[in-house]
Amino acid sequence: MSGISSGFGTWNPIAWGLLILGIAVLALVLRSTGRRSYKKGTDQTKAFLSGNEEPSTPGDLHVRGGHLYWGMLDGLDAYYRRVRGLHTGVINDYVAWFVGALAFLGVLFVWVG
Amino acid sequence: MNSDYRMSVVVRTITRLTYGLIIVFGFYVIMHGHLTPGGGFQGGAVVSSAFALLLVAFGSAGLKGRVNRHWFQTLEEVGAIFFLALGLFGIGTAFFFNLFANNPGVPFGQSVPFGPNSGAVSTAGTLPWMNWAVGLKVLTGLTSVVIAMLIGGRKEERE
Amino acid sequence: MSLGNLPFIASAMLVILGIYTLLFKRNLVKLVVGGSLIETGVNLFLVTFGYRTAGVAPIYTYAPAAKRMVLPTPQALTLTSIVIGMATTALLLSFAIHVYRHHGTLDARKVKELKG
Amino acid sequence: MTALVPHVPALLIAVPLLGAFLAPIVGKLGRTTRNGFVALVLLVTAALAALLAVRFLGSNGSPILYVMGGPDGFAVPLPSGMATPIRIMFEIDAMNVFMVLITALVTLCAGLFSFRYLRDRSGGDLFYALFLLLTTAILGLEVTGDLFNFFVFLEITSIAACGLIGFQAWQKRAPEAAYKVMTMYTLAGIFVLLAIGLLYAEHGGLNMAYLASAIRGSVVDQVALTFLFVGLGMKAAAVPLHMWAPDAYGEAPAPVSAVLVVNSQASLYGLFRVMFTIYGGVANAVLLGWLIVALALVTIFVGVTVALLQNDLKRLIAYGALSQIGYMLLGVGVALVTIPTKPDFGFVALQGGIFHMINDAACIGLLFLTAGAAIRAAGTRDLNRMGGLAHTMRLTSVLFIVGALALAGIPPFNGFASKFLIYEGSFQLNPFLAVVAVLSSILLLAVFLKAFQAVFLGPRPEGASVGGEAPLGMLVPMVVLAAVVIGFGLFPGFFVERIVTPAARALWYGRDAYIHAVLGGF
Repeated sequence: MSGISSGFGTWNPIAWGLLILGIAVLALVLRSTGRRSYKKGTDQTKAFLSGNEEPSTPGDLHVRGGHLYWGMLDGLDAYYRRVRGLHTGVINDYVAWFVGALAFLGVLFVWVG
Repeated sequence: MNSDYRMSVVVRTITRLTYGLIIVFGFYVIMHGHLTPGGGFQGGAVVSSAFALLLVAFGSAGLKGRVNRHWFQTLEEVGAIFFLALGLFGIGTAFFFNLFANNPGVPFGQSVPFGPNSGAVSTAGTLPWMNWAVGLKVLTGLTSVVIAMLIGGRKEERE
Repeated sequence: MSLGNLPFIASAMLVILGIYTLLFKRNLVKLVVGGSLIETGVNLFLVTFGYRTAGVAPIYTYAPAAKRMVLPTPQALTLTSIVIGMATTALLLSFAIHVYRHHGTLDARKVKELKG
Repeated sequence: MTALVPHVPALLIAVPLLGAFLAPIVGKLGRTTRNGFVALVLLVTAALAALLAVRFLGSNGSPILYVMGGPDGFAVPLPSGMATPIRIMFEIDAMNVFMVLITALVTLCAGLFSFRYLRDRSGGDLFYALFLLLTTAILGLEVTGDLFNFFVFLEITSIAACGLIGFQAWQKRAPEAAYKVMTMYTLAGIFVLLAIGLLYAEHGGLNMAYLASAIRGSVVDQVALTFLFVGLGMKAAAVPLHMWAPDAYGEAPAPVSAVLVVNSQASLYGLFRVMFTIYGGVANAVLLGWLIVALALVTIFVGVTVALLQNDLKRLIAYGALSQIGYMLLGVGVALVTIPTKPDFGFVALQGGIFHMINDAACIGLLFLTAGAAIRAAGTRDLNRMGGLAHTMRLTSVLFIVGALALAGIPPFNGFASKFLIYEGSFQLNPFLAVVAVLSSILLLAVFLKAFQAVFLGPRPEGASVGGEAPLGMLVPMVVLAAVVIGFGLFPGFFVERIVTPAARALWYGRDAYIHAVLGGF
C-alpha cells in the first residue's frame, strides 16, 4: 500500500525503515558485546597523539557559515565569477534576459516548432 | 512642495467652479453604466479626478475638510463587500447569477428586447447595483491612492 | 478611406518603444512609463483586431438599425487591462518613492543592492 | 449546507475574497478578533478545497464544469450560427484539484504562522487583506477554465505578491525588491495578454477547452505560444528569467515567501495547462519536451550552485526553491519526450514531476517558516553573524533538519519519493539527466548543511541576543508541515494513487475529456 513503483524499481519506505531498524538493532547488539575492560571517562578515551599533550583549542574555533565550502567555491571560481556576474541587480538586465528569451523561443517555435 | 502650495488664482477659481460638475458627471457615468459605455470604474475615475484637481489646485489644504482618509478606506471595503454580496445573492443557481433580471417586480427587473432598442433605465437586474458598488470602490480607492502619493512624496510630513 | 493596418503598426511601434525604454532607460520612473507604454500598445492591438469594417459601437441603445457592430469582447478585455495597468503603475510608483527615500537615487544602475 | 455543495468551485474563490475585504473592517474590532476571523476564513477555504477533492475523486474523473452566472445556457445561438461558449467557466479536473490542495495546505500553514510572526508589526489589517487576496488569486488561477480569467487572476497575484514583498517598506531592500519583481510581473502579464489577444483574434473564443479544439497550429498560434511560454515561464522562475525570484523570496516576510513559492507553482500549472491541453493536439512534443528538459537542467544546476554562494539565509533557501522548480520541469519535459514512444516510463516521470510539486511546496514552506523563526530569534539574516541557535531553539532546528533532508531527497522523507520517480523516468530517456539530477540533490544537501551549520551549530556570537525558542503560535504550523513531509514520505503509495496519478492522467490523457466537458454539450 505504501510503496510506489516506477516500472523499473519500487520504493517502499516502510520496508526500508524496518531494514534500517534491523541493522541498527544488529549494530547495538554487536556494540554491547564489547570488551569489559573499556571504561568511559578515563584516559582510554583520549585521542592518542603518540603520547604528546593534546594542544588546547582557542575559544571561538567555530567556522562561521560564510567560510564553509571555500575550497569548492575557490575551485569553481571561473564558473562562479561568471554566474555571479550574470546576476546583476540591475532591472534593465532582467528585462534584457526576458526579451532575449522571447526572441530565442519565438524563432524556435515559429520556424522549427 | 510645502503644504501651503497653491496654484494661481485662475486655476483656483476654475477649480472651484468645475469640481462640483465633474463629480456630478462622474456619478452620472456610474449610474448609467448598464446602458451607456460608462460604468463603475470609469465613473469612479472621473470623480476621483475631481478630487485630484482639488489637490493640485489647493494643495493638501483643498482636501482637508472634504476627505477623511480612514473614512474613505472603510467606504472602499463596503463597496467591495456589496459587490461580492450581489454575486452571492444568486448562489441558488450559480455564482453571479443575475437574480433580479427579467422579473418586473424588482426595481431593475424589466426584460430587455434583443437587438437595438431605446434603452429603458430599469433593466439589467443586478448590473446597476454592481456598477454602483464598483463605482464607490474605485472612487474611494483612487482618491486615497492620489492622497497617499501626495503625502508619500513629501519627506517631512509623514501622515 | 480605410486605415488599412495602420493601427496594428501603431500598436507594434508602441510595444517596441516600451521595450526600448525598459531596456535602456536608467530612471526608475521612466521604466514605469515604458511599462505603461507597452500596456497602451497591447490595448490598442486588442481594440483594433475587434474592428469590423464599417462597424458601429456595440451598444444597442439607439443603435442604428442595419449596421454591423464591432466585436464587444476585445473592448471588455481592454477595459480590464486598463484597470490592471492603473493598479500596477500606482504600485510601481509608490515603490519608486520608497526606493528614492532609501537610496537617495532613482538610477537603476545604482539601485542594485540585491545581486549575486 | 448540502445545498451549497454544487457551488464549491465558486465558493472556493468567494470565501477568501470576502475575507480579504472584511479583514480591515473586522480589524477595527481589535487584533485578536481579526486574527481569529482570518484563521476562520483560511480554515473554511481549506475545508472547501478538501470538499472539492473528495467530491471530485468520487466522480470517476470527468471534469466538473461550473458556469458563472448561468445554470445551463452557455452557448448563445449567434445569428451566424456559430455557437461558442461565452460565459466564464471554472473547469476542474484531477490536476486542478491537486493544485488546489497544495495551495490550501500551504496558505493555511503560512497564515497561522503569520499571526504570531507579525504580531509586533503595524499595518496588520492591510497585510491580511493582501494575504487573502493573494490566496484567492492563486486558487482562481488554478480553478478557472477561461484564458482571460486566468490572465486576470495572474495579474491579481502579481499585484498582491508585490504588495506583500514590499510590505516592510522601512527596510532598505524590500521596496527595491518589490519594484523589480513588479516590473517583471507586469512585463510577463502584458505578453500573456498579447498572446490571449492573438488567440482571440485567431479563433474568436477565450475558453481554454474551446481554444484547445480550435487551434490548428498556424503561425499566429505559435507566436501566441511563445508569449505564453515566456510569460508563464518567467513567473514560474525558469532559469534565464529567474533573477527576480531570490529578491522576491529573500525580502518578503517568511510566511509570504512560502505562499510565493505556491504562486510560482500555480504559474507552472498554467504553463502545463497551456502546453498539454490547449496546444496538446498541435504542439511538436519532442521539440517542446527537449526544450523543457534543457530548461530544467539549467534551472537545477544554476539554482543549486548559486545557492552555495549565498550568505543570506533566505536567499539561500530561495535558490534552493528555484532548483526544485527545475525538478518539476525535468519530470514533465521527460514525459513529453518519452510518452509517445515508451508510455509507461514517460508516465512515471510525469507522476514524479507532479508529485514533486506538493512535496516541494511542503518542504520549502517548512524551510521558509523555520528560517523566519530563526531570523526572528537571531535578529539578523547574515549567515556569518548567526550561530548556535540550536541550544535554545531545539524544535525549530529539528524541523529545519526535516525540511532540509526532505528537500534534498533523502530516503525516508517525501522529497525522495518524488525524486525517485523523476530519477527513474529521466534515466530511461538519457542517463545524463539522472546523473545531473542526483548530483544536484547532493549539492543541495551540502547547501542546507552549510545553512544548518551556520545558523544552528557552534557558539552564539558574543553580544548577540539569547534567541529563545519560537513561540507556540509559530511552532504549530511548522509541525503540521513537518507532519505532511513525513507522512508523504512514509506512505507515498497511498498519496500517489489517490491524487497524483489521476492528476497526471488528467493532464496527459484527459485532454479530450477536458474539451468534451465543455464542447460536448451541443
